[in-house]
Amino acid sequence: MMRQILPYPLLSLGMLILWLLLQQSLGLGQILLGSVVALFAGRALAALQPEQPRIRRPFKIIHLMGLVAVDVLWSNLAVARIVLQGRHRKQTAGFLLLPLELRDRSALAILACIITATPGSAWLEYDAVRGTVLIHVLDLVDDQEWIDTIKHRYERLLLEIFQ
Amino acid sequence: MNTLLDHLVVLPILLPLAAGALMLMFDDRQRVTKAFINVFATALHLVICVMLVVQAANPTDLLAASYPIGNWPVPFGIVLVADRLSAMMVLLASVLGISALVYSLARWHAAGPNFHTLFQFLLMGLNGAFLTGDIFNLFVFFEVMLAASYGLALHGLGLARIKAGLHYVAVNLGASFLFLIGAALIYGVTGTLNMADLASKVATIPELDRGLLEAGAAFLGLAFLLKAGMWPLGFWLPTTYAAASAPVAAVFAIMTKVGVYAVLRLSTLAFGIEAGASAGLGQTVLQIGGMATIAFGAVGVLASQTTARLAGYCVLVSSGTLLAAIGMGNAFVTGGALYYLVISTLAISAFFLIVELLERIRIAGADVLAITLEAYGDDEEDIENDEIGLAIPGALTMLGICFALCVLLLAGLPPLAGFLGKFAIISALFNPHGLTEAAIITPASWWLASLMIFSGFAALVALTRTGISTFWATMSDTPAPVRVIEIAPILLLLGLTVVMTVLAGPVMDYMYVMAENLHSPAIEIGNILATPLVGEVLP
Amino acid sequence: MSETILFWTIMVSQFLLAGSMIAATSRMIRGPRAQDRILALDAFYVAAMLMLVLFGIRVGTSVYFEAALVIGVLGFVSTVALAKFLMRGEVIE
Amino acid sequence: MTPSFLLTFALLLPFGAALVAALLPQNARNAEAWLAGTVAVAGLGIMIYLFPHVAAGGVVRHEIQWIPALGLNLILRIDGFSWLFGMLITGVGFLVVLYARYYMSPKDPVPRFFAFFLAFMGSMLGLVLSGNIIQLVIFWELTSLTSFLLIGYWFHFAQARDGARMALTVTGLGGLGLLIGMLIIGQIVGSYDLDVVLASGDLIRAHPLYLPALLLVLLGALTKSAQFPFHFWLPHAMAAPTPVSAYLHSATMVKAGVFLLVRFWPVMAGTDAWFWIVTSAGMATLIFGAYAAIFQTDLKGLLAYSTISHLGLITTLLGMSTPLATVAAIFHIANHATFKASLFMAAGIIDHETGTRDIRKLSGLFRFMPFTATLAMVASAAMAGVPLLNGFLSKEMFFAEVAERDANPFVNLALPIGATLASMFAVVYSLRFVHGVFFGPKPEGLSKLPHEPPALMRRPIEILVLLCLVVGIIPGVTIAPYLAAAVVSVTGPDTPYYSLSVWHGWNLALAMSGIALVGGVLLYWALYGYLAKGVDGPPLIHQLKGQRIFERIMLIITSKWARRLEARFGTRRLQPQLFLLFVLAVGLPASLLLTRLGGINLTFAGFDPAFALLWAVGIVCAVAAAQQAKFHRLVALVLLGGTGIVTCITFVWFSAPDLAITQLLVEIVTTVLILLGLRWLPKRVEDMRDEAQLLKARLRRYRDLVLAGLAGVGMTVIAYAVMTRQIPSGISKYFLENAYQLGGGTNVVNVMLVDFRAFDTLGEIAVLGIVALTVFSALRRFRPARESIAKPEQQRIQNEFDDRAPERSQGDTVNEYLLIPSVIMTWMFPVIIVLAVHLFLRGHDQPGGGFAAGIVMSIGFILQYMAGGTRWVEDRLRILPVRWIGSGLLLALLVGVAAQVVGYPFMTTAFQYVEIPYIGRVPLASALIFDLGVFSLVVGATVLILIALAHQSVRSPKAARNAVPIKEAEVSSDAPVEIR
Amino acid sequence: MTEIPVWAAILVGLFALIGSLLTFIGCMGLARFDSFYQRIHAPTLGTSFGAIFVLAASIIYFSVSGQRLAVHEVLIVIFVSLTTPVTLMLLARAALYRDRAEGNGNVPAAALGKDTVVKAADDL
Amino acid sequence: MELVLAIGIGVLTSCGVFLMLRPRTFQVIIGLSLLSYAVNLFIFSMGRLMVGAAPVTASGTIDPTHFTDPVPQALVLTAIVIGFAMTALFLVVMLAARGVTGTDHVDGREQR
Ligand code: NA
Ligand code: NA
Repeated sequence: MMRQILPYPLLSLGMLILWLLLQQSLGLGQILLGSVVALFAGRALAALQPEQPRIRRPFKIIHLMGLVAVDVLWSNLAVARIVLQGRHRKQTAGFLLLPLELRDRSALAILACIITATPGSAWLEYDAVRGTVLIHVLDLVDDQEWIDTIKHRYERLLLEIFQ
Repeated sequence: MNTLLDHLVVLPILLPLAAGALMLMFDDRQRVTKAFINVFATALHLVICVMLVVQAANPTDLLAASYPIGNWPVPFGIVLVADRLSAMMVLLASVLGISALVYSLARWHAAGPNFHTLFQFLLMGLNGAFLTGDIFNLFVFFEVMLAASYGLALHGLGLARIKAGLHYVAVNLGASFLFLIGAALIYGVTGTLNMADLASKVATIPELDRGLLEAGAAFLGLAFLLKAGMWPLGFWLPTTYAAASAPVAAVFAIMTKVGVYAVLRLSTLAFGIEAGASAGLGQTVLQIGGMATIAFGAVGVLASQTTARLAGYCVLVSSGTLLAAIGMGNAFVTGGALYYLVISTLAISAFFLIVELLERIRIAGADVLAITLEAYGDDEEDIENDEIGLAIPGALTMLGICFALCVLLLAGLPPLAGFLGKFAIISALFNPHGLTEAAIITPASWWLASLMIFSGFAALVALTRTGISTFWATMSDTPAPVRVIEIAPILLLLGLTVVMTVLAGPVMDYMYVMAENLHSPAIEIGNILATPLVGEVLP
Repeated sequence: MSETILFWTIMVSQFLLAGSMIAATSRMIRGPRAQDRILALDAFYVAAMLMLVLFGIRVGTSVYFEAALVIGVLGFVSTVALAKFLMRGEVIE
Repeated sequence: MTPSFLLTFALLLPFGAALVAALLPQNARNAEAWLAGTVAVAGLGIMIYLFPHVAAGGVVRHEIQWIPALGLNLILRIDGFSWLFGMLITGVGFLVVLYARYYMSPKDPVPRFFAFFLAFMGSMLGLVLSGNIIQLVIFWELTSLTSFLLIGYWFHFAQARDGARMALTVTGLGGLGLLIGMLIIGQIVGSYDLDVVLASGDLIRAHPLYLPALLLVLLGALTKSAQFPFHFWLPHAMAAPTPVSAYLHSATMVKAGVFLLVRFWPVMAGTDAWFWIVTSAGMATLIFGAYAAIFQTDLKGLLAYSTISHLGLITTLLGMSTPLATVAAIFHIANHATFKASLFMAAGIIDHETGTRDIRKLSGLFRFMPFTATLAMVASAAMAGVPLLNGFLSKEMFFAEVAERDANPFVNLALPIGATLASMFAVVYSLRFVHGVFFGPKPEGLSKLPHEPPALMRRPIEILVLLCLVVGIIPGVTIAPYLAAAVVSVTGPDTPYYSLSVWHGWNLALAMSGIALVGGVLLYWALYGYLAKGVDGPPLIHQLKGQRIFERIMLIITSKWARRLEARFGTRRLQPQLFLLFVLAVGLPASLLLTRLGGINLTFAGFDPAFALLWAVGIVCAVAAAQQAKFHRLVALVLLGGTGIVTCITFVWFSAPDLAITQLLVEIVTTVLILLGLRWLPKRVEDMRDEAQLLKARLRRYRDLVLAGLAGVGMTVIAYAVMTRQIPSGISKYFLENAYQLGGGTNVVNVMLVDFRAFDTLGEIAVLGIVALTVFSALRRFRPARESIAKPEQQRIQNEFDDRAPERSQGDTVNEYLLIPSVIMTWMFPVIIVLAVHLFLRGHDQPGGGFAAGIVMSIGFILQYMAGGTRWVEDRLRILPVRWIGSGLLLALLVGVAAQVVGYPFMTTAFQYVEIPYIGRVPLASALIFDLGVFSLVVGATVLILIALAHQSVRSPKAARNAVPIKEAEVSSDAPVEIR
Repeated sequence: MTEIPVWAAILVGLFALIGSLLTFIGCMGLARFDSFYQRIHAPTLGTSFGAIFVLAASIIYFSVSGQRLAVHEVLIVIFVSLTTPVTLMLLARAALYRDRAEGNGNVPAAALGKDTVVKAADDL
Repeated sequence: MELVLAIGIGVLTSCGVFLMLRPRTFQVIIGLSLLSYAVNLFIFSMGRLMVGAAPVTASGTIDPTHFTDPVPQALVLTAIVIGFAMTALFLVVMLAARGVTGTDHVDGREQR
């Protein structure tokens, strides 16, 4: 019953927050209206029957976000420097094949977003059979360093959150 | 506003919209239901239009019955205006509509989805264009009309229709841009979109801005003239009309008249005698363009290899005649032209319906599908075999008579109204101040009169050629598979022209009053600007 | 004072964003491959979005926010469609 | 029984009877004949009854109101002259009916014959009884039309068809000329009333427009009367059944031309122009017709040319402009009618009884049909102008008139000689007719044995011949009073004395008669040998085949030239059409602006470098898009996006947030839309044109560039001029001031859309809905180009790759490709819905609204289609776009109609602030419901358009396989979702 | 424009400048880098901290001038960082496919064999 | 500002007109889009340009001179929607024509 009304509680909560942010109001009316809209949006998503992500430790997400934010900031500066160096710079860009343990699609999606949103690295191709991902790195000096960063900083956390 | 009569002006727009929208709620397989709704709505529509004409003809009423949409004051809101002219045009559209619709029920309505809906939307667009008193709203209704016409022109698909449709759409899109530019420019200079308001402002526009205003009018005019098929803007027309299915072409007969109507409306309202320095704007263009159109149309009539194309060129001749006549800027000429407008529209519409039946006679016995197959390449026509109505005996004779009547009407030969229309125009050209007043005949009048005669002769030559080869040279033993519901609409249209011949006196009087009102629009402008509202705006 | 600061900083910022758009346009035109152009269009969208946000600050009103939001939420749809077209030869299979 | 009533009755009777005749059964020969005969007799009776009223120059007139505003009322008017014609029409008509009863074969469809015949009779009567010159033209053209139908009666013969068409073309053309002529006369006189016109002779002749009017009237008269050079149609009209010829070419149709000349003689004759044109046309026709008649081998051909010649005689007389000549003309009109009708009938009997009309095959018929032969001989004698027959009398008068001395020596000599010569020829052809047919050896090779016709069939000829005789012998008793009445009504009360007696003493006219008779006999004798050879057609002018020249001219003008002109001044190609449109769009406004634009003051106030830079980008994108559109479609599309964004920023820059949002959303949808279409546009084919063609194409490109440049300059100038001019005091203030108070919203643009100008919006959403339906209809039977039927190259390769790899299955590549992105795209679905609701609800007060929300919503759907594919989405969502469209329209409509129900105009909105607990004051506007309709329609229409396109991909393999059009049922079985 | 305190103005201006500059640098990279796979990193400057700084400027400005917290700009940050990767991933993978298909040697081969050579979609 | 926009409108018009005169249907559709931008901007410009004066009023009485003219904006909105519809229509007709004629020439056959 509850699952029918509220198939994705977390999502619906997110939608309510989205609604309130859009209205820039915390009035009771808006909360009520937003709840209705959020419920409806949740039902709509349910119609599409996406895979249900099982989130075990939601609070780790905040940890992850903080981590990512810091990394992205540094990456911004690094890439900006590379751009400004222009053609004098030595070519260091390269591809990287990364084996992953992560299998949950939602988790993979988040990881892909993180890697791609981070300046200097881009998620290119995921091989579902072998569980490997091809990544392009702008400043690829040490392969292993990248692999470690991704596997230890992000994948581990994501595994904790989702599995 | 508590009776239906109070809302009469808006009904010709609402009814088709409601009917069209309602039909969307039905599955496309429920064609009979849709056909029923369509026939019912169109018949009701006809009644409404007759009432509208009666109301507009009533001399005790105001010259124009104006209707403030949304109860907003003129010139801020959109106002609908039903004067004699618009009422007449709306009625004409509905007559064409009902006859084409009945005709289509024999087979064409099944040639593709959504025919009935598009048909109602076309009526809505036409009526809106005739009734609106607002320039931008006119654009919107033009687009409604055009959008529906694109769909209907493609109805049945096939190579010829698609090729013609591409040109039709492209050219009309170009014209729509010009319309927008013109309307916007006029707004930019005058600050108004209401036609009556515009008319009242034209005379007092600052001299500095007059050029811009007139340029705006020129853009609008071009858009209208393209719809009217004026040479050299009308080359798309014969092809498109010839390719369209018969009932669609029959309704299209009035679409060019929308362009003519708009030209007449704006040129008399905004650029009539009261327009100060802009009075008579564009008359030379109309005269020359109109005459060139007649000449080109007549040449095309002679050059046409198929009857459908010939009919398309007849449309051009009719348009050219009207444009040139309007370009004369004389109420008498306009009066005659208005009579001619009605007659030629009815005749052309009937002719488009006949053309298809003629084709059927030519290859009598052969299934119509085979004909279309041949004409339109390898395309299959999925017209289902649910033809309605009975094949009639003596169909050939009936068709022959109908065809002969069409020849008379299109060539402007006596005794039918086609002759009277041309006579009325030429007589007014020769006697611009009335028959008893002496006047010098201008060269333009000479040219126009000669061209009208020439075009009539061309039509006579070409149509006799067609008629002889259809009715006399081919002797088919198999009776033509013509149905009552195909002949009946033709008879209705032609019958109306006969009625208009017999009652030419009163009809002509109606037209002259209409023309008189058009050429001295001050009262009508005043009436529109003073359109009363209902009480206060709703709480 | 604050008005002057804002005026100049926003102006320069907008100028920079316009410069970003020029850079993106140059890539759009130079290509060489379709993917480069689509990538440039995406960057173009982002610069445009930020331009709108700055414009909101400049005139002190948030009525333009939704326009920026629409780019932020939906701008990717057209580039996604383009990218998918490149990969698969059609947008919806 | 007032005369005016009788007149009306006489006119209506034939037309009414024609309708009845048409409805009788096919084989009702007797009934038809009775009907037609009764009508003719009734007409004749009425005419006779009316004679006293017209006898002494009297006029009976009856006016029926028709179109008073145009000066066109139906006026029936009879005077002595029209009475004479009335007699001929009804009298000869009756005889022809009688004759036709026996002539027409039972196989012929008689209802058509008698219906046309009666209609023709009515038209002819209408013509002569017209008291309004426009009405006269109307009946004039009616005679052309009905005679066309009569001539083409046996339309299975090509000759009949051609003859009918030629007759109609020539006489129809003349009729149109006549119309203009009459209009000019009406303009001169100020009335179309015949009586007024007849009283204005001096005015007309003195008017500067006299000459054109004359020429046009003569064009009508001369074509109708088959005068040189318009004579050629008449012989070919002989393809008609003989009763028709007997009627049309003796008493009626061709006589209409001379009727007109006589009718307008009082007002138009007497000038040099009249004299020269009419007389020379008449004289030429007289001689030419007679000459040509001699050499005809077809009996009816001979009679036809003879008719032409006699009409020439009448025309010549009228041309001379003297009252006495006119008397002679009127007299000859009547005489010719009698003898020529009888001769045609005789020829018909011969044809009927022998099966041929060829003089060469006929001979010695006297012994088989002595009665008929005798009658024909008497009539021929009248035709030849033998004394004691009516033809002699009028010919004598003719000779007397031409013999009158004239000031011009040429005329003085030419007229008498010509007249005598023609008369001599007349004797020759009359002799040939009589001698060739009735005398000589027995005919050979006839299909049947000839004998006398039924007595009743001969009766008409007997009556006519009798008339020839009595008029010829005792003219004073028989014809004189009637002729006098006719003459007076034309030449007026002051008509000089004329004598109708047979003997006028020895005079020049008699001498000429004598010369003609004797010379004719001698000439026949001299020509006998040549004629016996049976060469058809006159020597010397044999090559001059009027018909062939006519057909040739018609072919050249109406077909060859017309086609060439159509191609020269028209086009069926799109590019020239658009080019012309843009030329006019540049030229016309420019012509109005060039000298009157007024000052343009350059201002750089508020210049912003960022904005300028922005537009530099926009311009570069646009130009690059234009340049790339031919060979790099995708690139053009991307660049178009760049321009779109710049436009969108411009809207924001100048305070139009709603526009920016809408523009942006439409931009996104358009990109997807065009991409969906791009899949069906195969690669460009290589240019196969040669150097010259390429050069031409390049020149065209430069030309277009110039035009495009001018268009751009024009738009720049106009836009700049308006932007820098004073704002006019317009309607906008009202909307700003009242949007909140009266419309209940602070977003003025939205209030305009859903309230002030909601009617526009209603139309606009209708357009969107219509287009969606059209797109759907067009795509339901969509036939992709052959090269695009197969799956795109990429998919083929990727599938192949999947197939080759052992652990992969087809589709893995795409699944992997979308694996991660589709997660995010799916999760965006609820976000987009929330955004749509947000935009919708705030629309009335803030930027947004139903349209924007609708597009956002549909983008949400499309995104899912992109992420999961058609089947994936349609397994999960049930979208009925057509219903969305329908309900959107109905909803919007209902809001409008609701106002009407409570007595307000359509679309009057209502709004109220409602206090809702916990939420506060909320505006509830009916306009919001309207906006909901907009939303629903936009979602439906956009989704329908895009999905209908997307469905082609699902469909196409099947289409390629079966090559049959996809029917409805297949579409729905194909896809779980119903796309309507 | 509402008057706001100078400290806020400086902060807003600075953030706006930094954000724009980052975006600008990103687009510079887009224009300057040699290969597509390098260019793909460039726009992320704008979508990450370029956007964050500009939007932060906006948040500060409106919060200070409107006397209430205006944080809806956060939404843009969230959605941009969520959606840009989608585009980039799809685009990069498409580029990879095309490069492999054309045999451009600078990209790692697909896990299994080589795609056949095809013409580019640029020719459309 | 006015000058920049006016030139922009002019260039877009030029490109649009030029493309509409080209023989390939795809060129025409891109031309239609460009022309439609130009026309929309033109309509918009007829209300004159004002920065930071969006016609979103307060809920009390207002001074209309502080807001830009809303009328052209309403017109442009209608024009955008109709323009979108027509683009879709033209696209489909163009595809249909390409299918049945076998060429993307606007006349349905290659011109020589
Ligand atoms: Na990245
Ligand atoms: Na496999």
